[in-house]
Amino acid sequence: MGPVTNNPFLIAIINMIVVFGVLIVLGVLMHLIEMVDPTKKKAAPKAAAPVAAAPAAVAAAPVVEDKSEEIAAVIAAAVAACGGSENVVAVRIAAPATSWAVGARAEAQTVQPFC
Amino acid sequence: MGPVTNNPFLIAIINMIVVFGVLIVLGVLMHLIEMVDPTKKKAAPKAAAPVAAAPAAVAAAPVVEDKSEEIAAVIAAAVAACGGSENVVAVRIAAPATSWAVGARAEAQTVQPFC
Amino acid sequence: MGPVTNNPFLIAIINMIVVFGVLIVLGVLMHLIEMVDPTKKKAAPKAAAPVAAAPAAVAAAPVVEDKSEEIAAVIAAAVAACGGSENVVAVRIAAPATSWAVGARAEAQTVQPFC
Amino acid sequence: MEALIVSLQSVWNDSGFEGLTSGNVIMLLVGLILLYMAIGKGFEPLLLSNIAFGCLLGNIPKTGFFDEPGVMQVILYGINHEVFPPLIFMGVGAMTDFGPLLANPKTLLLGAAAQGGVFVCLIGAMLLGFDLREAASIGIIGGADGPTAIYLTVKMAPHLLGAIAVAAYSYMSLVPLIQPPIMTLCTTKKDRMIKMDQLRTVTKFERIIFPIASTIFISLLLPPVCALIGMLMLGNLYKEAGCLDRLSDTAQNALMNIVTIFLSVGTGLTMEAEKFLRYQTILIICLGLVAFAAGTALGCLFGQVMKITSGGKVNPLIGSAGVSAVPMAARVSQVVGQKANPSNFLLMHAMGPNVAGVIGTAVAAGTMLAMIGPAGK
Amino acid sequence: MEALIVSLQSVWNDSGFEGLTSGNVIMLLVGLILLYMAIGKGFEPLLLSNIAFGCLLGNIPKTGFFDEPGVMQVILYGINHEVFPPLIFMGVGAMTDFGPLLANPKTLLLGAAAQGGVFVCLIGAMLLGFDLREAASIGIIGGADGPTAIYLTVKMAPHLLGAIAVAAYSYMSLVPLIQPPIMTLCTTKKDRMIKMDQLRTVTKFERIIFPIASTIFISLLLPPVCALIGMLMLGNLYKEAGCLDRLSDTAQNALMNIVTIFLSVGTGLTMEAEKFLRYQTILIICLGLVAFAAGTALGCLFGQVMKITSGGKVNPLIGSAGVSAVPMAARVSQVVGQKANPSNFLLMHAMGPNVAGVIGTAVAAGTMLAMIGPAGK
Amino acid sequence: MEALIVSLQSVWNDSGFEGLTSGNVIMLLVGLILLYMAIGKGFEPLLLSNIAFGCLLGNIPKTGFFDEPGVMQVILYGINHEVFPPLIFMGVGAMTDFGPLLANPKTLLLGAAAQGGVFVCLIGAMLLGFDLREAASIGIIGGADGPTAIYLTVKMAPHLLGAIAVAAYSYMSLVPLIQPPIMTLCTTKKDRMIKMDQLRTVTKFERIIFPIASTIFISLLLPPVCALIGMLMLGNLYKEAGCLDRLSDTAQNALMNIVTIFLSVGTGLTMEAEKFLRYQTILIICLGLVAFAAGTALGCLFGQVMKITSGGKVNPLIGSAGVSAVPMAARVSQVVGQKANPSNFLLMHAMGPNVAGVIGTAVAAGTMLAMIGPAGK
Ligand code: NA
Ligand code: NA
Ligand code: NA
Repeated sequence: MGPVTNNPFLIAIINMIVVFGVLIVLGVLMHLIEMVDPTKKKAAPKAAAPVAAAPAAVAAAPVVEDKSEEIAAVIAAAVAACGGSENVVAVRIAAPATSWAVGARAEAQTVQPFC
Repeated sequence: MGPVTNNPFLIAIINMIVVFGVLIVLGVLMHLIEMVDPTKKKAAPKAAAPVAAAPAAVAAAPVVEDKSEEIAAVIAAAVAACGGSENVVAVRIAAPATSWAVGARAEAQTVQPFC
Repeated sequence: MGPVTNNPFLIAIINMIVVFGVLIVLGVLMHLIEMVDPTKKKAAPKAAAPVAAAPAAVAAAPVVEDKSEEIAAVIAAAVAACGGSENVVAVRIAAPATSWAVGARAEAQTVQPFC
Repeated sequence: MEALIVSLQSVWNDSGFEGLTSGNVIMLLVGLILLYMAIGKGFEPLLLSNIAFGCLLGNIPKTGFFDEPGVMQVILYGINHEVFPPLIFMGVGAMTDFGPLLANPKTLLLGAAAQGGVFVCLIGAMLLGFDLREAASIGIIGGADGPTAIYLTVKMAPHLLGAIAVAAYSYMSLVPLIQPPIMTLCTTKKDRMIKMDQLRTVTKFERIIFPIASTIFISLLLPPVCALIGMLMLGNLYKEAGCLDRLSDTAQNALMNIVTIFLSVGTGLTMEAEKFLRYQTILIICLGLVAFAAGTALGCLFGQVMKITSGGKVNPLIGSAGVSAVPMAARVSQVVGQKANPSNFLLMHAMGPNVAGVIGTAVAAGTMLAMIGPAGK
Repeated sequence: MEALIVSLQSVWNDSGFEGLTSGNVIMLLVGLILLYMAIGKGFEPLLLSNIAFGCLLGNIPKTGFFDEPGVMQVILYGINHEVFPPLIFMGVGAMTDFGPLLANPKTLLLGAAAQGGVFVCLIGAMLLGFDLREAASIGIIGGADGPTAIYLTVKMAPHLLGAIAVAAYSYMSLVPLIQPPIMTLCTTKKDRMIKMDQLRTVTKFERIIFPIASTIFISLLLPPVCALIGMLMLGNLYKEAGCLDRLSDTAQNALMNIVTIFLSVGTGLTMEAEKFLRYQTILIICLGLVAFAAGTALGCLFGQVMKITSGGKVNPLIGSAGVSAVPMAARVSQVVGQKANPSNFLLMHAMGPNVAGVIGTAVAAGTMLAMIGPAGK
Repeated sequence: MEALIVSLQSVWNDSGFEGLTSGNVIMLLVGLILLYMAIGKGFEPLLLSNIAFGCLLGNIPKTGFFDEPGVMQVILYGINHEVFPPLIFMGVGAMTDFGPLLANPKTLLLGAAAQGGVFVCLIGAMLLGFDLREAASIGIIGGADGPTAIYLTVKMAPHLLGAIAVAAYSYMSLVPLIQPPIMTLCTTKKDRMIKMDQLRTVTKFERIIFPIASTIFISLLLPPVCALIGMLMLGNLYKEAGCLDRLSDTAQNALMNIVTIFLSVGTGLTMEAEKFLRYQTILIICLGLVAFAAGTALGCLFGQVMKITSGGKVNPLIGSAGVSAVPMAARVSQVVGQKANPSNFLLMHAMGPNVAGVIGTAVAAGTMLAMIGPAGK
């Protein structure tokens, strides 16, 4: 089966129609998903934090990761309290990847999650 | 070659015989291994610890891993001494996976363990 | 096409000639690379450090990794200041592998470096 | 303008909407339900979510996944030739601690007894009209070992792969719901309160020799499962050797995760409407439940036997862990035991039958392959 | 002594110096230039450095890489049958945050508008004498998605793979140079200073349902890109599900890195002199630049439309991010916006069109495959 | 009852006990001995333990590993077509520091001289009646590079793969025992006490250009080893480029570990009784020892030459490191040197010949492939 047409303009137009069409349908889908969302709540107060934080994140290198923040804060506090604060450029907490590995190993004694 | 029999009860019986037979032989093997074990010692005192520890491990999330305990203890002590103790929920030590990576990199300067 | 010769001594001689020849050419290449190196500087003062450090590295287990030294130093200082120094055998910093993972995750919110 | 409409028409004609059968639609719904179960309800999400997503992809018409070379053909090759289950088992081995089993080899018998569920289910399936190879594949659901079930089904009755994989993984995740009532039925409160002696220490020597010796013995007796048992025990050797931690880590993480993705997406891809949407699928799901229940009950009953022969030192609750579903079944034993007696810690004791159940199921699969032979031979 | 000379002669005769064509030599130079660009200049080093190294290896004569089984044949199999691009897309999906898009679905339109560059380029290529399938493959450079470009090119015009991959990845890394002048041309300073409202929070429910729903819809409409879209969204599901972090990590790291190595080395291997050293390659590189520029301009212009229809609430700078090249294009929007108004933070707003551009390019590729069909069919 | 006995009989008939040859039994014992050496004695455990386990699995009858598709066939494909050694070399490259070699290129000659062991061994093998290709494969044991030895042997004399791999890895792990006496024999105490000047700093530029330039030169001269050298140097480029750390990490860890498992298990699988249990195996093991000893001696003697030509600035002990066996041989030089003079630090100086030995062995393999050609051609 050969192509339907060889006219590049026609191909371009049809393609743009399809691309717009598909993405518009996706947009409708998104609205539908939002509408049927059973978990929807007044999440506004929470929303403020991340957006406000974004600029800071853009400006500075990401120093501290999600869940590990507390720990990092504690270590940083300890370090600061001991008077060695200037050099703390980046306390890298073991990544989630690492913590899965830790978890995997911790469970490995008794656990086979795949079996 | 077709199956030997189509009688489901016969198949079930034979299979259970084989399964029990194989696992019993494995049990005998285990006893043999234990008997010939040249490293066997009066390990009883050591045995107590892990079993006693098991309940605790079940109850609480595994916070601190095997070899890294000392380090974690040190950090925790430092943190505690500095008065920031309440937040120390989980000091995750870089996992063994990580330490291999560290080791690999440390050796990489001069080492090709595969070659 | 069969082999050119079956005389083992001839094969050995030719091979050694080729091996020496190739490695000598590589040596020439290395000199050429060094000569054309646009980044070459009086790097002598820097050279001293690593070589002097080598013995120590051989003698002791590698405790602290490249870029993380500052952080480790800070933590160690904190720990020492708090009086728990004897047990600090090895402060393993999250390996580079980990930090890539961290970085990847940090970027993942907004970044697809492959796309 | 006409050309435009013709062209749009042709795009539509080549689309999957054209050619979408009602079977496909239902299978898409099945995929969505499985996704809900996996992610929403947490039923074995690592496996079921991929199976479900594979089911979605496999029921899109005109993708060419089944006839043109590409990534899905590579994945399907690994499914159709049982490449993936042994590699998963390598990771499982690297995560398995045979210590509690080595400390108390008698618990092997509980792992054997619980395989009874496999054969109860096999008998039921044959009585319901499945042929011998189908019945064997359905029975193995009762073994509660995903890789073994997939391995056997691909060899015996590949058209049932989707249904059997879904049933196996669903029930494995439902173990905490299925087992406790059966366990309380098979035991008295007094039984459940029995505290067991602490396990002896197992030496490194024993831990290293066991996987080697058992590989040789089981493989020689049942060559058809040599790949499964061999890889399981090789992974365990990585764990125990002390000098192979690099490989143990990779077998448990990078390799296992990659293979898990491929295995489960590929399993989902095989869920075609004409294979899955048959009343047999419902029978398979019912039989799977029977198998789990029977295995649990037989494990507990054999636990009762061991309680009596040991003079009351064995808590029969650990028998139910023999169905494998590691480590969930062992945790269920622990929880049920602790409910009867809060100072009761059965977890390590239940790990023995639990890992014995993995071996037992592989042995059962090997015996059926030896007796019945793979399909088409 | 004579035997020695004969033997040394035979080693030379079997060497690659014998048989090295001038084309090979030029391609070795091309490889070195690409390596310099990749490592020295930092142009998409993860991809381009491997493409360049593959180009070096592929232009050594007598290696047997193209006719004898071996590691390179395995890699070339994955290239020639589009095994790798969907796997890369799985990792991309696991790194992609559809949140900003879900928070503001209107930005999808910007991702659609920027695909105009693809078709501007396609038209140009056909006017310059490329056949339809070649023109489609060249056009897709404007989509700024490496895996999609490789996927389409292998299906449509495999002889152009090297040139198109090099052009695509080069321009993707040049986005920070190419886009800003066009963006300032298409916007007024006042436009660029517009601050946008903060995005609403997106729930986990939306994040999980979206990849599933979009997979089904796009795959049904355009089955030829089901592998791409399916894997992209499966990776995203790993990210969002909450219980699949193991798989998300592997998809982003071990698996993605391995596949990246194979994909890019394999792409480099296909850069034979007779395919690459043609004046068409220069046309392709020029057309690629046109495509990027046109996409950027069309995105910004559509951004102007949205600014007007929204009553001045949309900053048209985020339109340029619709070409994808995630996340660089979004960062460019941020930087250009911040230059005009230092308190302006467009990054999250630009991420919407940015990830929409990934979907848009896949849709464009699928439409072309549906309308035109793969080569040789 | 009779049916039961018939059925049990049939299970036995299908078992591997039936059909187990005395050769298999002996090979199982060989596997156990190798496992003991690998895990108990720590001889290259990462490789030898898997080879040994593969030897066990490969000598179970009726597994179908050699004739039915499955995971073992996938692994054997990678063995039989040299897919794995280049991938291992990629990881090796990512772990290799060519800095000491670049700082002192003269040490390349030591890496060349130590390859003499390869040809001493080749001559010996031919005198003992091995044919030319077998002798070449046996000789390469003296190169002390596992992947190169496997690569050459698969091409030249695949029936010797097991014996050669076992000999190569065993002796590589025995380097600390084999080398010191030979080194003291070839040097005086005064020689061993020589302290060497500290090495100059090597720039990043040199580190990046070297792998590229050497790939092009060696590949052009010896195309049959382009895959090996190319991957080694690509891995090294990942290490040195600075912007490819992701790929360096994967090449060293996930990918390397996966390929190591497959390579070594697959090598073990090829150890069939009829190939391995021949008196030639004993000859191979003896010849391998000769090769290591000769390489060590020739390295040290060439070190003496360099000591004289350099006016006593070169410690001849670093010559023994030219056999490669990275980094063990370099450490042996360090230890022996420090014993003679506690303030002597030869490690970095010995790393030069050590990594030169890797290149030298690949060159020797390429020369033999160019002169002799692969089997069956
Ligand atoms: Na089981
Ligand atoms: Na795009
Ligand atoms: Na060597």
